[in-house]
Amino acid sequence: MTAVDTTTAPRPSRRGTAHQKLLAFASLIALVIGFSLASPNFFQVSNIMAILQATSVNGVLAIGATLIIITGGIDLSIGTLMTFCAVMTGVVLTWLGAPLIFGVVAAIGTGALSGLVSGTFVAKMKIPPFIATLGMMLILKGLSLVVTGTRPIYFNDTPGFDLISRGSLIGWVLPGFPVPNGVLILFLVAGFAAWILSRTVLGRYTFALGSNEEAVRLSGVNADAWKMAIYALSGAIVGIGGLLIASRLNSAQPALGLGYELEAIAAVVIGGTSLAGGRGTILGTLIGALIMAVLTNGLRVLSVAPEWQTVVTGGIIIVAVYADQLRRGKT
Amino acid sequence: MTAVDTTTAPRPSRRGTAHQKLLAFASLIALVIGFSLASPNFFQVSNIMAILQATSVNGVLAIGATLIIITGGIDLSIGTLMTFCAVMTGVVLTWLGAPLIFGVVAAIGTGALSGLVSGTFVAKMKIPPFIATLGMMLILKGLSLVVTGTRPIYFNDTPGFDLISRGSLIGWVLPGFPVPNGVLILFLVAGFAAWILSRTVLGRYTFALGSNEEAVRLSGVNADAWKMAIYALSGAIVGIGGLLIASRLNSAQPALGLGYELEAIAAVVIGGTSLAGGRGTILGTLIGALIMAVLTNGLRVLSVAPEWQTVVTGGIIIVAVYADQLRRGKT
Amino acid sequence: MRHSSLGGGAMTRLVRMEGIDKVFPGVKALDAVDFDLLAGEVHALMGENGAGKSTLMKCLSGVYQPDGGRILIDGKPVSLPTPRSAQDQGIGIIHQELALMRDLTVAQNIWIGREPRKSFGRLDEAKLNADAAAIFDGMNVKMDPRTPVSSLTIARQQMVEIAKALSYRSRVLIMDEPTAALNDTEIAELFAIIRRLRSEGVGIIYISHKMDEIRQISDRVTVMRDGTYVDTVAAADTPIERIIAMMVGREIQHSDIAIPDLSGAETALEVIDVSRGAELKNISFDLKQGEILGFAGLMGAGRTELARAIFGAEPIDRGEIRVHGKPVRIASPSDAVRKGIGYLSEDRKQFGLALGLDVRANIGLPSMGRHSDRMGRINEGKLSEVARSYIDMLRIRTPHDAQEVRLLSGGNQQKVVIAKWLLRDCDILIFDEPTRGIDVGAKAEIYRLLADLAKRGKAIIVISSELPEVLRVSHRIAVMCEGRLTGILPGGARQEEIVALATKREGKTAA
Amino acid sequence: QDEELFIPVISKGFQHQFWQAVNQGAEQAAEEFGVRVTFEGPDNESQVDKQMDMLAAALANNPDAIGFAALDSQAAIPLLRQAQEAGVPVVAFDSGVDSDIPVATAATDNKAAAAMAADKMAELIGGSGQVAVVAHDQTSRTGVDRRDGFVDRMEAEYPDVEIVAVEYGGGDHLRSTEITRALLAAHPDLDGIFGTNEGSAIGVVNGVRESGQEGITIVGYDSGKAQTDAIREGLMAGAITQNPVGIGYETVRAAVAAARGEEVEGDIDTGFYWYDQSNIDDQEIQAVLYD
Ligand SMILES: Nc1ncnc2c1ncn2[C@@H]1O[C@H](COP(=O)(O)OP(=O)(O)OP(=O)(O)O)[C@@H](O)[C@H]1O
Ligand SMILES: Nc1ncnc2c1ncn2[C@@H]1O[C@H](COP(=O)(O)OP(=O)(O)OP(=O)(O)O)[C@@H](O)[C@H]1O
Ligand SMILES: [Mg+2]
Ligand SMILES: [Mg+2]
Repeated sequence: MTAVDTTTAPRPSRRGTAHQKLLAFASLIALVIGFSLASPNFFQVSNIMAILQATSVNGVLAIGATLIIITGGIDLSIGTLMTFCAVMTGVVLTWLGAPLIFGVVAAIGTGALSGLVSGTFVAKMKIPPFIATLGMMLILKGLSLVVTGTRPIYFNDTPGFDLISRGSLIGWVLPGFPVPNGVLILFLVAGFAAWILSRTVLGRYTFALGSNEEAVRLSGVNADAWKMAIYALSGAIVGIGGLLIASRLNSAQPALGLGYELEAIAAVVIGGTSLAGGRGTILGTLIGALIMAVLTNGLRVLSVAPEWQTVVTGGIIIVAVYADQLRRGKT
Repeated sequence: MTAVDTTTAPRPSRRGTAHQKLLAFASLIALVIGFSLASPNFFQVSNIMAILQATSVNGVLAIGATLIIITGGIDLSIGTLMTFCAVMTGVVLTWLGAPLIFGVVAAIGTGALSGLVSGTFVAKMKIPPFIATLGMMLILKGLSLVVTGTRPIYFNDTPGFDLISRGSLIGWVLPGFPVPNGVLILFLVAGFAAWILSRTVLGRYTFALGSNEEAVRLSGVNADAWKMAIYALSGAIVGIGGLLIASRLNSAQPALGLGYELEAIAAVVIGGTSLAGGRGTILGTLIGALIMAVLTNGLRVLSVAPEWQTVVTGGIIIVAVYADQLRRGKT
Repeated sequence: MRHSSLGGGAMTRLVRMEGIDKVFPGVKALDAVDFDLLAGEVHALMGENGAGKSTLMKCLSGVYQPDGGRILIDGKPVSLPTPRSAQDQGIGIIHQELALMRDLTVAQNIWIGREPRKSFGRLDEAKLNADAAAIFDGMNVKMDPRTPVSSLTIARQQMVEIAKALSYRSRVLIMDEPTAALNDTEIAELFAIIRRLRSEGVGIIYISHKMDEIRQISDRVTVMRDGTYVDTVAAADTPIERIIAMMVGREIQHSDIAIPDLSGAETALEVIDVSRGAELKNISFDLKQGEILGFAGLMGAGRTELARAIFGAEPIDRGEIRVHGKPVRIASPSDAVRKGIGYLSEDRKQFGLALGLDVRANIGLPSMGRHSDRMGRINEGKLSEVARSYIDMLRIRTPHDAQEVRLLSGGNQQKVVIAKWLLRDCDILIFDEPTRGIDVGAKAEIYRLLADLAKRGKAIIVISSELPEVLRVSHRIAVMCEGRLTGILPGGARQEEIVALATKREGKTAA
Repeated sequence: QDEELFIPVISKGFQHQFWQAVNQGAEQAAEEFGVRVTFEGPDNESQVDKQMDMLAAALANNPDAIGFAALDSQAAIPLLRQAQEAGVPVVAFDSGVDSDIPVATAATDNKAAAAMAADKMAELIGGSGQVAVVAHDQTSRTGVDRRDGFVDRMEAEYPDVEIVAVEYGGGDHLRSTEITRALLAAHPDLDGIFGTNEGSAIGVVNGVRESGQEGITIVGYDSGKAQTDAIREGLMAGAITQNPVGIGYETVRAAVAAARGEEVEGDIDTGFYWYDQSNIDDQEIQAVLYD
């Protein structure tokens, strides 16, 4: 008998990722069915569009957060960075009067740059991500107010800016299917991020860093540089979120954004991504963001008292993640 | 030379914990000196008392957070739990008209119970602490509003209640040294927590769980039960924080609390406790809370514009933790 | 005596390390150590736990920067500031502590940092897997490159580490205890690979505590002691006893086992028909007080699973466990410890130690109740005293009992785990691979210790993948294969009998 | 008055347009009277204790007088007493302080203002129908007063108007947008929505615009460019505005007078106004609008 034989021992069935997504999806469907039964007004085209639209900003932020969380980090600056990117778009488009495309570049560029700064704090200066991004959260919050002089910047002089999120390219091609552009952009970003994660070297290192950073380093990989790249990419995606919110509000509101990070992180975790790093999917995050949006919208449509909405949301976040744990057989 | 000899090798200076505290302390002193030079109004008895008073609530919350963070967890529900405890005190004292001591018991008991619930989520249901306490944060936030009917509860009918935090037992004994009771309580809580951490089995397990939970479990320790005990203890301490804030405001404000958790966690980390768990001190947390309070107060006394206050605070949090990293020679 | 007879030959010198110093806070890990490596030789590096072997190799592989001395490669002084720079010099290493990314697949782990790419930074997953498969074919190991590493046992993970090191096609290959988790057949496969590499001119540095391996595979042996260089000798003409003497600097007493008469002894543990899924099938045995029952079997035979099941770390589907004749329900490790059962895990890093805590706290972990009062106050003085007594007894090399365990050498960490269970003083002790990574001297001590414990009436199970070890310590030997208990042999059984049972598959007899 | 007077103004916030307009008024007065003014407030209107810390820091700076908009007047009393003992006059603004310590109060009657919004809303939807409120805060004084002023007036005077929902968006534009869309879905027959501050009102406008629904009467509160634009476009029927600049100005003016030991008027009603397409360009209205 050679060593070869011993390796053919029965192997435990791989804990199915397909199955996993199915379950998060099942929670979503259950919520949708529940709300539909509870109120005839819930499952209407216009309300579904409202839910999708509501998912767009949080969904994009959550995708940005997913990348960081897979590396084993966390990003608390997401919300205020989103706002800061919106503000910079306002500066470029309204104050400088540059053409639309420069506004897009400004949002994404600001996001990437700020992500790079956070990434440098984390990778080079070894500041724990929680603190590095908590600091960034405050810095960016303050900077948005400083840059704007605490006044909103309106995009009235940039025709077409509001169409970025509100228009409907799909509705134009397929009338009767008026999916807002914001949602389209969400799905494009999701597709891009999923591609990065599953098909590229950057994605590979994202998982590797979250799994065992020291091992990555010992393998001769320039772990710091890759980590910074991931933070920058995540920042750029948050920048797209900033663009979306600016377009939806047709203005850059400098005081917005605090608290959005927790919502995004909740979506990520409900979608099955582990806060310990090394594991996660974009599809899961999308479903998580949808669950959050459906929940918020549904409770409002049912006219649940606002204070009870909060209680129920808290409870459902816990239950959703618990269901996920049960499925993985952790308890 | 035998192997035995090597164990008696010259005893090195233990990687100085003393030294560590010295450095965090140095940052504090530097801040105090800086502000004192910048404004003659900063280093005045009344302002120092204001700073200490401002430290008391955040300090107590940060001590509660320290326990959880040493186990490798995190507690986002601290702020809203504080409020919920204040509310329950209000219910007991004002609505039920019970004597003062029952109010104290209500605050601490509510805190401990809620901590136990969080602990159960984390230990028994294996929900990641970030999510379990995010859910609890929302639940408690909602419950405070539900219980109070969104109106503050005032303690005007409970004479002496405001003395819990505002009176000065020390000033009574030593006139001219009017340290408010809130600060006295902070130091008592700190002493108690430090004693628990360094001298008791519960404390030892707190560190051990943060270092390697599985190893603790496989040592035959009932890891879940101990973890729940730590969460309950932390909750009880947060309950004391609730008592302090209620006494300071002479009222239970049901909408308060969101965001306090991040401030508390920042104090903990600035104080040198590792978010990865397994390492931390109460003295460090105290200094961290003082740094935060001095910073906030000093910037105000200097009349720095509020938006710049935010930026500077974010920056200093990062710098303080970076200094800590440098000292530990991590970079 | 410094220059070996081989050194002057025609073989090219790949590496030369001169006067290497390395100081850690509180420890001078390396003190002017010399070392050299020729092309096409296997150079064994020997020394007790904590002698500085791993540290020296980390200096050579760019993980640590030496505080003094110099490193020459191909005769030219080099500096190796990062692992990458060492790789670029053709130096590959298998670290003692496994360094894999658990959430990645086997192939992804092997090629980390060198992924085959298509345009736009896209990964060529097909090539990645095919290349990994080719390496395992070359190793004569069957492994699906798409398996996530998290689902592999330690031994399988070690295989991945070896494959990864081979994939670099290095000129210098460092192997730091590669066989600590392997069984005999796998070790044989590994040696075949080493011999092939040697014939191709690769220089191999080989670290192991298994003395017989040194004989089999190495050309030269360098011995270190307490961070200093002792000597370099030719393996062929140096008796093992001499090498051991150089390592430990003292005599090691061997004691042969005397199998005690246990006919009158009380039964401590009965395992009756325990089953779980496909991993454990109808396992029954009993264990008497004062008895040492060895467990032999191939990798994956289910010994660890069985131990964890008895200990309550994993559930059982069916069956009964009796302690001192009384049926017990053990739902968790804390139940088990309360019933007097202790379990020393095979994976110290993951399951055995709180690496961030100090030695004293780790030793005391299971026994806190006994070192504290009713209010939960710890009796620090007493705890420190007993911790120090175990540090002395097991010769744990640590500057003091408040040193973080993470800073100890691998073997010394293992001793800390042993100390913690000795202190707990359970009636029934299960040792899973207790001597993994432990040096010869300490091994002998541990064997003596096991015998002592048995003499004092403890019931002991020793799981080991090293047959000589099982034979050396056991009063009886249980053999497992594929989740079944295939037989129990008396102590002093022949090796062939054990192997036969270890490969006795269901429905057939051994091949 | 050789030395420049120092008057810190502690407001309920600083990030909202409304508070910035108050700040502007305060600075106007500061320039006019040659005094030094600082302006700050907590992040949101629930941070009662943060405001206490700010007040304490302001007192530490030996001010000559203080402008103060109490988030919770009862909770502030001990510090106000401290100010009184130190001889620092306090001028209350925005909403009053239930105490005799402030020497003057420059405030808007939020309840009356919201009641006026209810009147206008009822008038605009023809005296009957379904109305919803998107409020900015469930617990703060302004949030509660505006909600109650609106709801109470509706219930008292317009029995045919049904308030179908009150939701709280924290003054966050996006959340208020989301709420509005849910309200529109939940109540297909909705006739009007009242947004109780700038962020809420803009959120309502946004939500209605996004949903493409017609015939919803929107009534807002405060001003800001988005609201004035919406009114000009006809998306929003009209809004209540206070006179924030006036509030800031009057606060500082009263504080200066008090610091100089002059007589001050106790109650300064800074008033509120209804504005819509018809009067938005009137000079009187333009003077109290900001953007
Ligand atoms: N990072 C570190 N900080 C402090 N001390 C260290 C560190 N790394 C190693 N040491 C110490 O250096 C000495 C040499 O350790 P090393 O790991 O090289 O031993 P080793 O010969 O490989 O032993 P083993 O056979 O047990 O693996 C030990 O005393 C160890 O405690
Ligand atoms: N080659 C393998 N491939 C996949 N899974 C394996 C393999 N070897 C072991 N396992 C898993 O581990 C289980 C039993 O392993 P266990 O660790 O109990 O064995 P062991 O006898 O202690 O061997 P060792 O600890 O030396 O690996 C198997 O049932 C199987 O699930
Ligand atoms: Mg070693
Ligand atoms: Mg095993």
